[in-house]
Amino acid sequence: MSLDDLYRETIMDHNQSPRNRRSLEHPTKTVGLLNPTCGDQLKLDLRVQDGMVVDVGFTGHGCSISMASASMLTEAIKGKSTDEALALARHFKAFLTGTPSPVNLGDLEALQGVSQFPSRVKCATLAHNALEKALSQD
Amino acid sequence: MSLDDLYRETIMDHNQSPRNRRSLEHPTKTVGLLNPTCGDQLKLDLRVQDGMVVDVGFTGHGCSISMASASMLTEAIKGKSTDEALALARHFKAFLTGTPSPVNLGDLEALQGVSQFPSRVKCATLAHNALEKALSQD
Amino acid sequence: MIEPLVDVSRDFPIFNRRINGYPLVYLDSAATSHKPEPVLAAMDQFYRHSNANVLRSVHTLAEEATTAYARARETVSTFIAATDPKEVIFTRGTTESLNLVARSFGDQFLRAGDEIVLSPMEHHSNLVPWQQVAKRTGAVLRYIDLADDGTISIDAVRRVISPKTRIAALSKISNVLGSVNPIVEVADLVHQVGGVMVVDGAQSVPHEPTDVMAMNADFLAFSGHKMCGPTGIGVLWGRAEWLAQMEPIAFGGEMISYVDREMATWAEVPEKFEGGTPNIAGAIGLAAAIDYLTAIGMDKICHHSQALGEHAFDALREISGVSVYGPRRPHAAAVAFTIDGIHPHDIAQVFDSKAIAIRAGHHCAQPLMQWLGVGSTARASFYFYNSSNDIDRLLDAILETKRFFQR
Amino acid sequence: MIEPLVDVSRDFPIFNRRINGYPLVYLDSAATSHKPEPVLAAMDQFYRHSNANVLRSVHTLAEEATTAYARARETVSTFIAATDPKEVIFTRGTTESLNLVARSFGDQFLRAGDEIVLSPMEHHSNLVPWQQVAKRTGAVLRYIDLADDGTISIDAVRRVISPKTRIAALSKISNVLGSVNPIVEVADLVHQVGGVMVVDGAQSVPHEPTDVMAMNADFLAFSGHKMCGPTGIGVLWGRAEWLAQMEPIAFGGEMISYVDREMATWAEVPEKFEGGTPNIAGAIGLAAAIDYLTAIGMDKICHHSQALGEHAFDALREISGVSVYGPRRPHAAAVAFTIDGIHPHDIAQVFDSKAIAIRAGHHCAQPLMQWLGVGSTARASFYFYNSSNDIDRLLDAILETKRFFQR
Ligand SMILES: Cc1ncc(COP(=O)(O)O)c(C=O)c1O
Ligand SMILES: Cc1ncc(COP(=O)(O)O)c(C=O)c1O
Repeated sequence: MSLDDLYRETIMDHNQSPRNRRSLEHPTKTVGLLNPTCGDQLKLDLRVQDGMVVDVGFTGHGCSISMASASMLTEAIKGKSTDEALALARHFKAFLTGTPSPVNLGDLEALQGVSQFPSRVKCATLAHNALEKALSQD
Repeated sequence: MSLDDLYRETIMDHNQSPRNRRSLEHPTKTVGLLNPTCGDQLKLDLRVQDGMVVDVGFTGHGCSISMASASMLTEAIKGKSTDEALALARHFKAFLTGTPSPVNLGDLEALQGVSQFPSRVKCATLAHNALEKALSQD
Repeated sequence: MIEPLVDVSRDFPIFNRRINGYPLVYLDSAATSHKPEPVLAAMDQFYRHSNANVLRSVHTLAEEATTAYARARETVSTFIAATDPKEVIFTRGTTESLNLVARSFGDQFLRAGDEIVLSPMEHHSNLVPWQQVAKRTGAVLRYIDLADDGTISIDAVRRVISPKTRIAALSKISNVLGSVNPIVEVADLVHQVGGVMVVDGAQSVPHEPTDVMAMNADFLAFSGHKMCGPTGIGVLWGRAEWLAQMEPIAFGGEMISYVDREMATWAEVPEKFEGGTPNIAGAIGLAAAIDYLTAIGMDKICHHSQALGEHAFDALREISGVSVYGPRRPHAAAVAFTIDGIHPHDIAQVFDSKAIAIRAGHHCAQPLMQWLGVGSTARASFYFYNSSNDIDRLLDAILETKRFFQR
Repeated sequence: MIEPLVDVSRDFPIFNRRINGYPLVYLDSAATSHKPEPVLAAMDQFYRHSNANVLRSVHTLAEEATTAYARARETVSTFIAATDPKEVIFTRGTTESLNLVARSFGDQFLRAGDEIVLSPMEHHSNLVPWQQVAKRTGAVLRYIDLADDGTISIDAVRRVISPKTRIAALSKISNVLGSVNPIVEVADLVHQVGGVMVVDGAQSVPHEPTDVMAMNADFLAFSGHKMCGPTGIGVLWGRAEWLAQMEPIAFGGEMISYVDREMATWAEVPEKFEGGTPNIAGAIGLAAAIDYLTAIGMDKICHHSQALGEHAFDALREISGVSVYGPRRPHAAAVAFTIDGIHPHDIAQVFDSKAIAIRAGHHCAQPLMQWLGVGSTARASFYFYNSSNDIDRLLDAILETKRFFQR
């Protein structure tokens, strides 16, 4: 597959201008995750009120795939219920193993090419794993 | 090589009628050795006086090669000086790796065929190793 | 007539060999099995086509190697009916697997006075690690009494299991007696008192269908090289809930998550227990061996192994001056015997002159030799490439050995 | 023009492969090397002709296998100029070797307050085992300060060595910086205070002549898979006087002498440290690899590796936006670099689309990444089958990567 199929415009865009790349002042949940293969780090801050993700931000460093994916995820879940957010993460992970998603993945669909590269799947799902971990804390 | 070349008459004879197969009443040196590969055991008793091996006996259990070799060795060193006994053990071990012995090995020469079977060399030299260990104790 | 289950000369190049002028009769598969063509081909193909380190790089070869290694883990997992491939840890073999449980689980969970239940027939690899962990922790070893034929009765197990039992470690099939131990029942008793069941499957996994859940085990250890796989690869399977709690015992490589100068945190299971570059080609070879065995059918292999073991047992018993050990029925693929007045090493030597390969010695089971009251035994062991013809040649060789040494 | 030292397409089948339409340019030998035909043939031949377990049986196959395994040990011993093959212990690889020293020697000889000297550039495998033994024994880690280019000066070593230094553990060649550490001098200082020198030779033994006595080492660890050998085999060399005193850490199989129900005694070195069936074919493959390397000539390999390393270093430095790490001269066969604003994973991905295999990540050296102030780097590494053409393709790919991400 060609590089352009992996690194789609949308990914390059999120990578160059990441959305929600900041720490929240008063997060209700915070999770830090490492990608042990490459040492990449991601911190996800969430503000959850009445079961809704009212704000979300991420910091850290990583490859274009992991940063773009985090940017896309934060954009997609802001204003959603935590259940919707979790479902999105689950569907996205299944999507990367070839299962079509029943819900609209938005920009995240641009990451489809990653499924060809098992080691990059870890990069593309780092933020989603952080989200799942954050929302399973109680 | 044929079985008859390995199991020479002399070996069969020593195996069936081992010489000096007994514990000494008042040994001056005693060494027990194990052949870890097969679990065989050998105990060698020596009575050394004024640098001479005045009596020697062995007990234990093992294959025909190890028992015959012990029998032959005890016969060969009885009445010899400890230096001569050690030299004999050394020359015999070298003989099994193909080095001709400068001293007469007596019946022990019948063990020549063992050199073809690396794992049996351990059997043939068990008594010799016990002798070396016993005479190096002080 | 019991026939081999495969076309031996096609699948196993080594059987085309002649030794001392005779075709090879290999009766030492309990020590190590031979390797069929597809296993050799799988490893060769890996090195020629996809060789790379795993888990490390993003290039194509590394992706292929990582995928092949992960698939090998899945193959093992399916073969032993594990619930999750993550429960499969690759080791060098049974010995390393058992040492890993003893050191990691044992050092962490054993307290002074806790009891470890063993049998006197255990291979040193399932015995000395427990002696050593007992020494380190103050735990105590309790040995199950064997019946006269070397078998283990549930009553004998009941007598040694107590509320202090924390671990029972038992072979599924004895490498000397050919006996089959009642793991499920022992595991039940152990679980009732809150202990864990460690199974040495070195001789069982190659010879019978394995289902770790049905077996009621907490840990299972086995070696690739005894089941048509290469040397240098083996498995520790453990229940996820235990593995998650256990500390690793070897450090470095891909088993870490975060490291700084002063401390480190660990990766998830199974990587946590696989520090350093693993035997990648070995895992791939083991998976090919499993595919090969599965194609034959583990049920058929089990039936064949037992048929040969029982046939050999019965035939050897008929020869005067020969003692055979272990139970008559069921009797698995290893038969230990002695001949009056002839040392096992000498038996093996005469056999070798006729190209019959058996093992002589204590079979890494000295406490069992002490129990049997012998220094060592001869042992013939079988696999699906053997036939009852091989047993006929074994019997002829015994007669010849007696003639040779009793002349 | 720096040419490969062998006929690559004849000796290394994998180089006949095309990836994404391009011929493979393999620049990841520091992770694992490729395997030449003679190594694959030696292992295949063993399985086809002499497969048996070692040290156990007296039959012909077992004698052949035992002899081949012993000869492999002698080959290793000669290759590193050890005084006695008994000093060579076969392990799975560098990681297991270093863990063995740390646990056996460390747990036995370290007391609270003793010091272990390390460098911040160590691979996790030569770092985390020492953190852990320090935790168990109360020993303390002391890190050598690196110079700006990542090198180690003797003065910096002097500052951390004290009468309390019991162990210094250092890589001979860094797998990231390509720097060559002054082992002989460090060993001298350590010996003066009564400590021992542990050398991580994972990157040096494949690339330069090794003489353990001249190196002044007490222990040396290395991996077969990085020097044309198979996966799953490695070596711990140790001085006989230390090995004789050390306790084994894995129990069972042929490492015992006597066992009863309550206690066990150990076999002699090296068996004492090799519990369980070893990776027999792996050892034979490693010996074949050593024969292959020796035929090329380790001096020539060393010269070639360094020539490529230095050429790559110089060429990369010329490219704007590229940072290269480690010293300029001498620079061994690994070159780490980053490109401003482009993550190493993304670099490796673009490279792979052109069939250029490099590694991106922390290279199992997180403390070094922390010292360098980067999360990860790209790394190109070389072996005698690489040429300066490969470096040309690397340079082209860097320009292309910059174009791709900076469009
Ligand atoms: C019952 C049993 N347990 C453990 C082992 C040890 O296996 P390995 O030498 O492959 O570690 C063996 C084989 O020798 C065995 O038969
Ligand atoms: C310097 C160094 N030490 C240790 C290791 C670990 O070697 P292995 O993974 O073969 O155990 C490596 C290779 O990854 C290395 O480069």
